[in-house]
Amino acid sequence: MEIGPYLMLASLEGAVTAAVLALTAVGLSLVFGVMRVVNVAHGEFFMLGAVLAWWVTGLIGGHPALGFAMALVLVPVLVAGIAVAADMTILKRIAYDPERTIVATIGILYIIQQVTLMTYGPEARPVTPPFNTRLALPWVEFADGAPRLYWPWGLSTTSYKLGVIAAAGGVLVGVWALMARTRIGLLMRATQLDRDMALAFGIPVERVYALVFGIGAGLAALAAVLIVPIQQAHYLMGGDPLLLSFIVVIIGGLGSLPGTVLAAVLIGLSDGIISVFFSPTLAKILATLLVALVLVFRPQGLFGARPR
Amino acid sequence: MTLLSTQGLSRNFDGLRAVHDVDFDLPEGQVRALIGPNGAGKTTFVSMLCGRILPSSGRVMFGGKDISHLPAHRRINLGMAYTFQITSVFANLSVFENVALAARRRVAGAEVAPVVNAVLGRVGLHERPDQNAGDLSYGHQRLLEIAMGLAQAPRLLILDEPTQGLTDQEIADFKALIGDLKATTTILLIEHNMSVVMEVADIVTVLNFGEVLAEGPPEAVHANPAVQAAYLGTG
Amino acid sequence: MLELDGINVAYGKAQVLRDVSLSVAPGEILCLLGRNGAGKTTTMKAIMGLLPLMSGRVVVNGTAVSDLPAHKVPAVGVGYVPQGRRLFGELTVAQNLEIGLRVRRGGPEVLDGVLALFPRLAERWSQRAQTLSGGEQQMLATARALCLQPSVLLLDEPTEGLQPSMIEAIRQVITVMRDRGVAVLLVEQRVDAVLSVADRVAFIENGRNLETLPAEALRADHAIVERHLGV
Amino acid sequence: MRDGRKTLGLHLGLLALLFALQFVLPAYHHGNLARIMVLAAYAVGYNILFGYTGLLSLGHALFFAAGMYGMGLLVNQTGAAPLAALMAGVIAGALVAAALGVLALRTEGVAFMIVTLMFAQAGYLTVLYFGAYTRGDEGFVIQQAQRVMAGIDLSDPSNRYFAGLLVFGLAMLINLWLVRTRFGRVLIAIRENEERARMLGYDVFVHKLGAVVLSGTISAMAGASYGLLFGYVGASFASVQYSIFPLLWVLLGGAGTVIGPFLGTLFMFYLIDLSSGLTTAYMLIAGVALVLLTLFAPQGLAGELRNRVWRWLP
Amino acid sequence: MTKSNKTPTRREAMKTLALGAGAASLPLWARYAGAQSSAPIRIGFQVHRTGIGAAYGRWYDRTTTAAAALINEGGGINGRPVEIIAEDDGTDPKRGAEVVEKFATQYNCDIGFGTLFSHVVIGSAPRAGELKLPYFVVSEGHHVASGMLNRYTLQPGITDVKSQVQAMAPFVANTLGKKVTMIFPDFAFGHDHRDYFTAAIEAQGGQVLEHIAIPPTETSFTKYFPKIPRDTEVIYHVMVGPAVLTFVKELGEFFGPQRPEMFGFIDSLEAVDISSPGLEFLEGTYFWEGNPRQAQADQSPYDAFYRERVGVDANGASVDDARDVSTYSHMFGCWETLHVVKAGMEAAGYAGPQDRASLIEAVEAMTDMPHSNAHPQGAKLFNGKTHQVFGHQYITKVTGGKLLLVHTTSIEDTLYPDEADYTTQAF
Repeated sequence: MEIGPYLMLASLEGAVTAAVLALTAVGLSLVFGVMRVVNVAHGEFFMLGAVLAWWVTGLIGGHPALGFAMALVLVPVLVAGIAVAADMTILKRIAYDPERTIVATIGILYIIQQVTLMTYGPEARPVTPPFNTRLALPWVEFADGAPRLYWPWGLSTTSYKLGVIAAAGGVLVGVWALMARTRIGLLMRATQLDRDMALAFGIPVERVYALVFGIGAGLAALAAVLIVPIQQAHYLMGGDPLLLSFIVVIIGGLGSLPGTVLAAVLIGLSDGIISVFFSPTLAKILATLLVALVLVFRPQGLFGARPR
Repeated sequence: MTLLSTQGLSRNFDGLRAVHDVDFDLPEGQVRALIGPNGAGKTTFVSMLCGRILPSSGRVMFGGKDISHLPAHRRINLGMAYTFQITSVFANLSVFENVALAARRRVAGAEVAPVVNAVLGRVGLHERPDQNAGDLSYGHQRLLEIAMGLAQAPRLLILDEPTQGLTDQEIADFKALIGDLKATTTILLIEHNMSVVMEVADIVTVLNFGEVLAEGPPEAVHANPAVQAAYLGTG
Repeated sequence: MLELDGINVAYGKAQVLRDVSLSVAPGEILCLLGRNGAGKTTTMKAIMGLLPLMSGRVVVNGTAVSDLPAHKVPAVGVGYVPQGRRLFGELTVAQNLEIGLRVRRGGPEVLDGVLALFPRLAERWSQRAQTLSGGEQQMLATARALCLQPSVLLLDEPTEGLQPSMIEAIRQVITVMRDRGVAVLLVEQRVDAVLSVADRVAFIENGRNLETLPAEALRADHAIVERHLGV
Repeated sequence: MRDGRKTLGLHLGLLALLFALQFVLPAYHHGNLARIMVLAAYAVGYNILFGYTGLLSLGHALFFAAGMYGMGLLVNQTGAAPLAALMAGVIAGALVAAALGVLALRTEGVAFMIVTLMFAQAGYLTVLYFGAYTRGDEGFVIQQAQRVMAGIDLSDPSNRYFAGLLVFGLAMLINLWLVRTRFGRVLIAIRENEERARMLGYDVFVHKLGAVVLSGTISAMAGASYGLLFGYVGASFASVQYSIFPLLWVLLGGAGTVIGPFLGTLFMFYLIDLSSGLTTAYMLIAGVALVLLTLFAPQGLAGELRNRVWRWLP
Repeated sequence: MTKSNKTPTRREAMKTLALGAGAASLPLWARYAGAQSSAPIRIGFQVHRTGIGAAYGRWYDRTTTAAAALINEGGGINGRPVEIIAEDDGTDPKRGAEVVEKFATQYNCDIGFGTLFSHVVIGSAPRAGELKLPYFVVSEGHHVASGMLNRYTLQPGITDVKSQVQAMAPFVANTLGKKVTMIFPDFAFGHDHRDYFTAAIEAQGGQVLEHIAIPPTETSFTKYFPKIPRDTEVIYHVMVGPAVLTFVKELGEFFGPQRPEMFGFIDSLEAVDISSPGLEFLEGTYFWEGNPRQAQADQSPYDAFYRERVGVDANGASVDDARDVSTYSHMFGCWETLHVVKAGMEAAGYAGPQDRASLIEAVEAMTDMPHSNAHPQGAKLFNGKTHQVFGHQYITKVTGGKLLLVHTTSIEDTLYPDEADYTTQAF
């Protein structure tokens, strides 16, 4: 394929990755920003989202869109509930101590993974997309000095992939509105900025923490519901989103939601675009080193303020 | 001979002029007190001397050498010692180990223990070498800070509010300690307690709004109405 | 009415407050004086429930707030202006005040009352708190506490680092609050700033409170202050 | 210093106990303990950076694998003698650690975690990328004939046990020695209060770099030994899991204690081994155990021991 | 799942032995029972219950359980019942080696058996060799025949990947096209495909235009497909792991209506329902199958018997759940290997661990394995020197949503010169 259409295809694919990654990472970023804890189990909430989406869509007959819509609503809530329970029974009791939280969430990770394996099994299972049409895409070429459209071989996407990008964008706007425009968002931000002062002004910090942990997990689950018609639900699928979300959150600058979204777009796109120019594994190595070096030379992240 | 001097030393934080264009000279062997109201820039100023904060502009000279671009640990190794304003001891380590860490800058092996014990004796902490530093009272933690400064046997000892939280007796002992040290060490002291300043300082420098307001012998400075106004806020 | 009854507080293993007892009556300004590290700020935090008590009680208007979780303390009517202001820096003036109002569900009339005391804040309404000047930040910190219509007001070094004109403005607000029947607990290092407003002065040293005297007595005999603070 | 003698007594006692155990243990546990000792040496290496210097790395698999592949590729590609290959593995680990340290130490906190993680991930992918030599994920075998060092067959159970003991003993004694040196004391000081250590005139960067290199070298020694003793070199040892394991072992055993890494490794190994015999849901048991430990023994096993019984434990 | 995980206890096995005589010939049973101790033969079964191989592990477990039950019904081995001792290896080489050690020293197993993923095999085999535990793997990797392992490791139940791949080349070149683009995972298994197929297709006068190696753990693939050259006549694809379905779907979406011919290894769809949403475009494409999952029109009685005993329906799914598709192209290896073990033990007069060497010698001495209930996948030829078995390979075409057989390779197609001779190694 010529370089132009190839880049466009890689960008489109990157955009889907970025959309889902942005949702997952924003969830992690919220937890990280407000609660100052590293949630190693975040990827498992993502996985639970995918697995539950398979389960919920299986409950309902009729048009696939029906079950999918149901999953879209129900699954994030279910996963958020599980996360809130984990927060209240475990994290709260260890007072959100950073190191202990890492161990505890690794424990939660093992528990969720094993329970999923025992109930759902080891297979990768598909969910039917609510809609899915292959859309061939045009490209411009110059023939005899005049631009003209043509349809290059292989340049295409699907309506569902575009739908995922749009849906993720919508949800991100919603999260932004929640944080910036609502009373509860105000309380969350206040808690993030100064926990003690939040307490001193009557903000029930523990409840805010439980809520944030739930919303964070719910966003990861929502991202998984969106991706599961493209990738299948599998009990080990949580590892990659966890690693990538971490990278995105750090690159974006701790606790900065716009930074997180931008970083997700950058990482999602760079992975695809670098793969245009190098052999796939080498591209992965280079992309990984690139991210590491960005952090080495800008430790506060691309969009974080440099601490004095 | 001038041990330490600064030329046009300035530091801004987000538009706030914490320290502005300070020229400062400290001769070898002097006890200098640096005073000024809260927020006058005293701690920022000494932080720039020892390299914790980089200046926005200006130079720092130490022992005739331009040290403006040296990292903090290199400056300390040239013979500066710094005690923190807020107690900053190693809370989970023993009192002995705290001082030993400082002493090991210049002695090693079997020589460490005698130095540490001697220093602890000088500040009056010799009875509790095994206690965790974090379990000491606030006043004792301040004494430990001073002990860590002493253990380095520095050419210049910078003490940031050393008598905060000390009892009257401890303050009296501290004054005597400074009297002892005078012979061997140049001392720069940030201090709120005027009785300490009046008794131990050779020269007092007054900072206000990041600039040198007055400088001179303690009595003269104390009598200076501008200083009174700034320091006691009665203007 | 604020009462501290023999409270003991530790940071980790180091005990910071020992048997501190105080009381502040409505319409009274009690000033807590002591050197850095004596335990003044710790006393404030202990009242707010931000540090656990080892023993003792804190009672506000008959409610033992020391038995409540920290976030329920302000709703009893305790407004806190912490040292260093500690505003929610990324939030706007309006949002900072909204958080204060929320505590006791104060309506627009409460906000109007507070803004009447600090008209400057109305001009800075949608500015982010961290972009305000030092004096404005202190106003906002005070206003935020007043938004919860406190019957007890805690102020920790409210004049630190401020210009004289700003200090005067803050002092007037404190006086207004006292006149409205608020019990004010004020921590200050600058004695002169204290003596002109305080009704009584309590000295604290090494975590213990020493004598509590009427401010009159200190104004008459400055030596008492020097004895305790060594200035 | 009576504590010094107690310390030495305890740790030499542990080594003596481990030495004696080989004569009484049933074959299976004998073999397990040999493994555990080599892995515990890895944990000891990790602990020098995490427990003593306060730097949480998520990239130690890179060092473990550097040692393992440094050794294994030399043996496999050039037929080098095991001892030389072992040394090469250790040196490879030291070099990789130095390079990573210079870069990663520009960051701190969570960024340090992520940077080390990324470099280790790049290392893992590199192993796959050079599949022609490494056989990628599949790995390769170090044949029994190539595992004879100075006439000693390392595949023999008692030789292997002894070698494992040697590796672990060496790592532990280095650690014990470290905490008594000025360098080690400064590392602890940096962990406790970095700014204060700097203002005592210590070059914090150089000390941290030294800790990364020492930690990486010991990890590489464990990796090289593991490959040599158990005859297999594979990419799974370079994967992120093998960066998380030492963290878990150390946290469980007690960060910043000399004996903790061994206890944690032993505990985790048998937790999985025993529960895996009882049920297929052993991960569930491991997960629950981790959660319970964080709730009730937050300092890890040795840390709790130090808090409650042996205050002198280093 | 619990049911299939259950391993027969000794008492149950004895009961089966006693009651199940109807299925077995009494004289056979009587002969062995009289001659030998009746303590069970313990077979350590290293199973991928967790980790990346878990989907395969589950079916390996079912097949093994079914084969062991059949053998026990038939009187066991040398009159002794077979006891399967299964332990999870987490699909991890380190744990795999530990599990082998546990079989040898803790459970006193007679042999170790059943491993699929090649890194687990390679990680475990050195230990098996040191512990002198016969280790029968079912992994289709070329590592046994390459000589990398040791005399105690054997693969008598399934053809290795090198054979499979080279046997495909004539069909691909002659039926589908000579210009091939290969897409494979970028690790050892994929490299085997790359190396052996490239050589084999060149021998057929074809050429590989492009090798596209996909990094492991990759979850989205479209971005790599533009590397496929325009003049490609055949896409050769093989992928493993949980993302296989995504891979195949995205391949379809990439090409849309004008795709080249496609030839895939069924690994890309093992345990996946061919009628899953998004796979419609596979209609008319070809697959290598180790053992056709669809019961063919001319199904052998042996396949029917095997299918019934394991509990697989005509579409290759579980009889209990039509959505639960088996790993049919690999799992037969467990069944056949257990039968080879039985034959070997009986030939060697195996009585206990002291006879392990004779067991290996007995297996090494095997050559022809006829198509039978013991070898339902087809006839096989065992090479005692390389410890590797060779058998027929199948090519099926997706026709009306079913995988229908279009070509069966000969055993000769799979043969290549020996690369090792384990029989020269000392025990």
